[in-house]
Amino acid sequence: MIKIVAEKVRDEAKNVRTIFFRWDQEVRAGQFIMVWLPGLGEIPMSLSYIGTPKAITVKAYGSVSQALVDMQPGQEFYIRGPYGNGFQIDPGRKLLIGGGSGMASLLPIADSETDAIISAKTKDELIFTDRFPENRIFIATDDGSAGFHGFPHELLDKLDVSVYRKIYVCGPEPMLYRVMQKLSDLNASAEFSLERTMKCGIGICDSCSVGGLQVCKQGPVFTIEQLRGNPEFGISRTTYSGKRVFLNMK
Amino acid sequence: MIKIVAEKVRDEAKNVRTIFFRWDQEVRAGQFIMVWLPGLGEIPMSLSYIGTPKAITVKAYGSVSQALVDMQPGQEFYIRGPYGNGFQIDPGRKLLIGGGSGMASLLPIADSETDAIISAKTKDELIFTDRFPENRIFIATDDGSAGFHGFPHELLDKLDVSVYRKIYVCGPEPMLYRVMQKLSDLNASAEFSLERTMKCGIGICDSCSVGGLQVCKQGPVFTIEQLRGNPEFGISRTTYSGKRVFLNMK
Amino acid sequence: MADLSTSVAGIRLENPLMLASGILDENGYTMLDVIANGAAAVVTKSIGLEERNGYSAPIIVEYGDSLINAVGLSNPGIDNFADEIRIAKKAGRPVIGSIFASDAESFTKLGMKMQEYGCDAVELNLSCPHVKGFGLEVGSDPDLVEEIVTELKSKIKVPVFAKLSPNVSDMIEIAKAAEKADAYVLINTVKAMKIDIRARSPILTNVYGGLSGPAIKPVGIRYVYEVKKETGKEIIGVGGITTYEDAIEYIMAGASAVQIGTALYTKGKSIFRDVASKMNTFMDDEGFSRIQDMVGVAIR
Amino acid sequence: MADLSTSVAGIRLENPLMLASGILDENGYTMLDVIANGAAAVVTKSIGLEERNGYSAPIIVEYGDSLINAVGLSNPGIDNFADEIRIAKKAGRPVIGSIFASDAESFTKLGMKMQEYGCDAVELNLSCPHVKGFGLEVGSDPDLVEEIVTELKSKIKVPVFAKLSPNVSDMIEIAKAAEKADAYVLINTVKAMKIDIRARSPILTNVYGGLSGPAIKPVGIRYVYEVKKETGKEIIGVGGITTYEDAIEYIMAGASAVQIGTALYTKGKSIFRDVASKMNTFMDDEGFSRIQDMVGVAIR
Ligand SMILES: Cc1cc2nc3c(=O)[nH]c(=O)nc-3n(C[C@H](O)[C@H](O)[C@H](O)COP(=O)(O)OP(=O)(O)OC[C@H]3O[C@@H](n4cnc5c(N)ncnc54)[C@H](O)[C@@H]3O)c2cc1C
Ligand SMILES: Cc1cc2nc3c(=O)[nH]c(=O)nc-3n(C[C@H](O)[C@H](O)[C@H](O)COP(=O)(O)OP(=O)(O)OC[C@H]3O[C@@H](n4cnc5c(N)ncnc54)[C@H](O)[C@@H]3O)c2cc1C
Ligand SMILES: Cc1cc2nc3c(=O)[nH]c(=O)nc-3n(C[C@H](O)[C@H](O)[C@H](O)COP(=O)(O)O)c2cc1C
Ligand SMILES: Cc1cc2nc3c(=O)[nH]c(=O)nc-3n(C[C@H](O)[C@H](O)[C@H](O)COP(=O)(O)O)c2cc1C
Ligand code: FES
Ligand code: FES
Repeated sequence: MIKIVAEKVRDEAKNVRTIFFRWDQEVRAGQFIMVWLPGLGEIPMSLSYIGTPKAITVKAYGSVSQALVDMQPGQEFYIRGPYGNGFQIDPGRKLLIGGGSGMASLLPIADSETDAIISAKTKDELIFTDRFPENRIFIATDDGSAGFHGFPHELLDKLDVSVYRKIYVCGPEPMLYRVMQKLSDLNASAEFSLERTMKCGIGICDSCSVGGLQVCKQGPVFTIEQLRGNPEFGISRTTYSGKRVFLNMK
Repeated sequence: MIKIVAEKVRDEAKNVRTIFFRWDQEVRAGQFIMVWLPGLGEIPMSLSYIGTPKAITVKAYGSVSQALVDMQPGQEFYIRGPYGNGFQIDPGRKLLIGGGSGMASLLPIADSETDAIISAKTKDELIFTDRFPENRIFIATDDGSAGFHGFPHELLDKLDVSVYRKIYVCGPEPMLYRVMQKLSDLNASAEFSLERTMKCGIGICDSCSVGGLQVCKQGPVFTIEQLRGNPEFGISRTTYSGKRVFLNMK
Repeated sequence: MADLSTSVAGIRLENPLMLASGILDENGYTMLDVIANGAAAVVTKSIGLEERNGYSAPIIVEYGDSLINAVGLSNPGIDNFADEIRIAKKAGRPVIGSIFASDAESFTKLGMKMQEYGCDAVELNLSCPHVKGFGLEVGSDPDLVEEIVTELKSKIKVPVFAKLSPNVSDMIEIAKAAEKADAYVLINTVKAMKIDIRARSPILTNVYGGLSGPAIKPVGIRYVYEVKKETGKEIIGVGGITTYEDAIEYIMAGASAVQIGTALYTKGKSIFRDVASKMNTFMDDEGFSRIQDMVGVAIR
Repeated sequence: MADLSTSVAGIRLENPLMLASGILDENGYTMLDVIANGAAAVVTKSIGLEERNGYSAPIIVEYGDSLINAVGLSNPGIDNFADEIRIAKKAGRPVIGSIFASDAESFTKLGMKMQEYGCDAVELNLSCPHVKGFGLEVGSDPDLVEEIVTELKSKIKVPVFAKLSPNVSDMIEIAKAAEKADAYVLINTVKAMKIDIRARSPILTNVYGGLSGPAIKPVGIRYVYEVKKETGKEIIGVGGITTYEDAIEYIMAGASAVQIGTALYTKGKSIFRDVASKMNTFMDDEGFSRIQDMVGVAIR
């Protein structure tokens, strides 16, 4: 494990904090790390900044992520990685579609040619809206408290996606699935970063698998072609015990 | 272990055979290998040729070396290595002093500026005399059956060793010891390749040690300065069991 | 071209390489993919009677090319596992159901279910080193092992493999207790642990785990050799196999087939095809025409 | 600057690093040189009553940075060993005499001789995995272990260390049998072997040997941790220590001092000075002022 000291923290939204730290390691956009808090547990986290300093942006769900959100500068945590493949960045105009903390892994891609759809359940949970110029950002909230009232795949109907060389998507699987269906219809070039239960992070425990692919090793980023026709994506997944549960999306 | 196939053999003297083989490995003059004959045993051997092909030159003593001397082209053996430090070759005129099979490790040093004292108990046991032009070779036999009648250190009295930039010596320890004493008196620059009981070849079993130095790892080549004053060189050694025995040279 | 096909306990294998239990085999689709990558058979994750979450992460420590794991026998429970086997079976290759329990009755229930689900054999995990009441605690008691194997053999038709632990003084004694099994699987992981010196703490949530990968290969070879020499029974070798040389070393020590686990971490799923193709070249070079000709040739 | 000095069983050590038995310690001059390179103490090769040649070569196999050895307890016999200890003692640092035998009486004879020769402690090799009738065969019998330790302790004044084997089902049981010893030394090598697939033969003349080096470190850590937690006794940790991190990992697992063997193959004798200096830096960085402050801090 690599010992890391939090250098700076920044609150992004309610229960969402970015933790900046030094780590002398080459990382590609879309890769993730396993973060260990001794005595508490270990969870996967995307890197939201991959230069110097690096950062993770954490939304509190359970005990480990809550402890990270409560972290103060000078406090320590332990990491291993980087893991996973990362995004394949092509030059040209890009669109990012991020749902909730999913924006974290997309942020490192953003450049002057990048537009972003940032979505969340409600206004308070939107993050990184200040990282894009106003004319490059589209906001969607499930409850309509800010921007477009509805889900990102619905918002896509209002945009001309043909202007984008490639579209990068990260968020909860139901959102990814709907966006994938829409982009498939539109014949767009796209990559999706998936989140599934992860225990090992190194491709051996099978807890993160989606249709034979290990999200931690062959992913977390998959092309739209890899996901189209995948027998599990958007359909079912295995829980922490390995029990198959269905997403009931169709 | 590396599998080796004997390519060619050449008889050097009674019970002494050179076995040529291919081994794609950088080796320094003076380094050695451990040669394993499955079912028979494993013994250390200097490389007598270090280019392509490489070779070992074996004198039969016991069962393993006898089996090597009986080896025919096409037969297999197994090796590990190369081990040890090898000679530090300085440019300029060199003198080699080899006793018995000790000439094997010296042969790779020979170049157009090299003279050699080749010694053996008797004429039949002299090896490699054909590898040097006549005017560059001095022969000594214990029984006077060829060349100088006596030991190499005695023959040294007849030469002007001051013309040599460095002198390289390999042979039985009693011979090395006497040559060391002589060259010390003459203030010559010299390196000695030692042979002691070897079991591991990698510096851990302590069977080859001489005054705290491991012949297999810190040697087999030592400078005259390292040996002068060594509490064991020429004095005592440990046997296969680890029992100390005295050479009774003094 | 050498013939890589072989068989263990009457189960025909296209090549001697199987997926080891606990690695990429809790999801049927993953098992399908492992077979698509060249594995001749897959062994499922060890399944018990009840659903278990296992330990919370960290459940794994990377130790060079080796691993220390304490997954804690997480599994969906046998009743939830039928589907995964059905999916995996679509590949048309043998699927071996691994099971764990603490007594003969439970093992028998589990074995019967696995047979019913279509498994080609049942593998008894008598050897997990890090879960109290299961695995090693069962597998180091010769009387219990004998009872489990005898009972199960009397109830099911598919072959039974007994997977034994290296964490015992005398594996031969346990092997003999399990001699009614159709084959032995040797070895499970070696009990071990890792402390992070900066965190001043064991890393695994369970503190203790099992060492697998190259670190344990010389231990696995030793047990396969010794048990083959002593019992003559069919053995499936497992522990640290990462290259074709490792697989052949196990076979020459006495294994009729081998399993690969940890090397999926270093080499990915392509290891199966890669090792098989290099074994073929080796056999051609060395004049072996069938796997069987290599089994145990190194035994003295 | 942190204080690296420590003590085990009342023996003061300038730093916690000792030379392990069987590595560069059959010749007194070599032991002197190892101490000159920074070892705080040396343990001699295991010495028996009679002279033994041990096995003929190959006695060792290189396995990455690890080793498999079957030296076979070669030794000159206790009567021929006085000189080596006399030479080694010239360094003015502790010399620990390691001994092996098959019964209490012989162990006692050997221990008394070692004390007479000036050894600062006696280490009982109850754990060599590859010689019949000695080592492990003795060290896996709790009654015999108890008898040996009790008898020896009643006859000699210098501290007695019991070196235990990992090749047992239950080390705690053996440790308890040896509880009259002043400290435990954990662990000896793990029984293992290597086959050369082209030679189609085991490499070691003895077929079986003992695995040492990095491969066994996670196993050693586990035993030190477990035995320290269960018994609270002083422990000397050994097995795979190659870096300062490894040494500290053992100390945090519960070791009061450590021994280094196999790493002399990869790192040479300079390892002692190197590890000691880096331990010092680590302790300063992490705010530990004495070795004692780190002993067992990772135990939960
Ligand atoms: C590759 C990858 C990258 C990730 N990157 C990030 C990131 O950059 N930022 C970030 O905040 N999170 C990220 N996550 C998700 C993060 O790992 C989980 O939120 C975390 O594991 C929760 O752990 P916990 O112990 O805090 O919660 P737990 O105690 O495990 O869970 C508490 C509750 O929250 C629920 N829960 C947990 N995770 C999620 C989730 N993702 N969505 C909805 N409900 C959930 C659980 O089901 C449970 O009911 C990533 C996940 C993956 C696989
Ligand atoms: C670094 C090194 C390099 C060597 N290079 C060469 C080489 O290039 N060519 C070569 O022929 N030998 C070389 N030797 C010596 C060779 O290793 C031994 O001859 C060999 O170990 C004998 O093994 P064996 O099993 O055949 O004989 P064993 O069965 O071990 O011995 C048979 C008998 O011969 C005696 N004997 C063994 N070796 C010697 C010896 N060196 N001198 C005198 N008596 C001996 C033994 O004491 C015994 O009585 C080298 C040794 C070392 C340490
Ligand atoms: C992450 C992990 C999980 C494992 N789970 C199981 C299991 O559920 N049942 C079992 O019998 N063995 C299990 N094992 C042991 C392996 O099947 C195998 O015996 C061991 O890892 C040695 O093989 P390897 O070195 O190829 O991994 C597991 C091993 C690992 C690394
Ligand atoms: C070549 C060799 C010889 C050994 N001989 C002995 C011995 O005589 N007595 C003993 O108690 N342990 C012996 N050991 C075991 C070591 O002392 C040590 O317990 C083991 O090697 C683990 O430590 P390491 O990984 O640092 O080598 C030997 C180990 C090796 C590698
Ligand atoms: S998290 Fe274990 S396989 Fe992906
Ligand atoms: S031969 Fe073992 S130390 Fe030199």
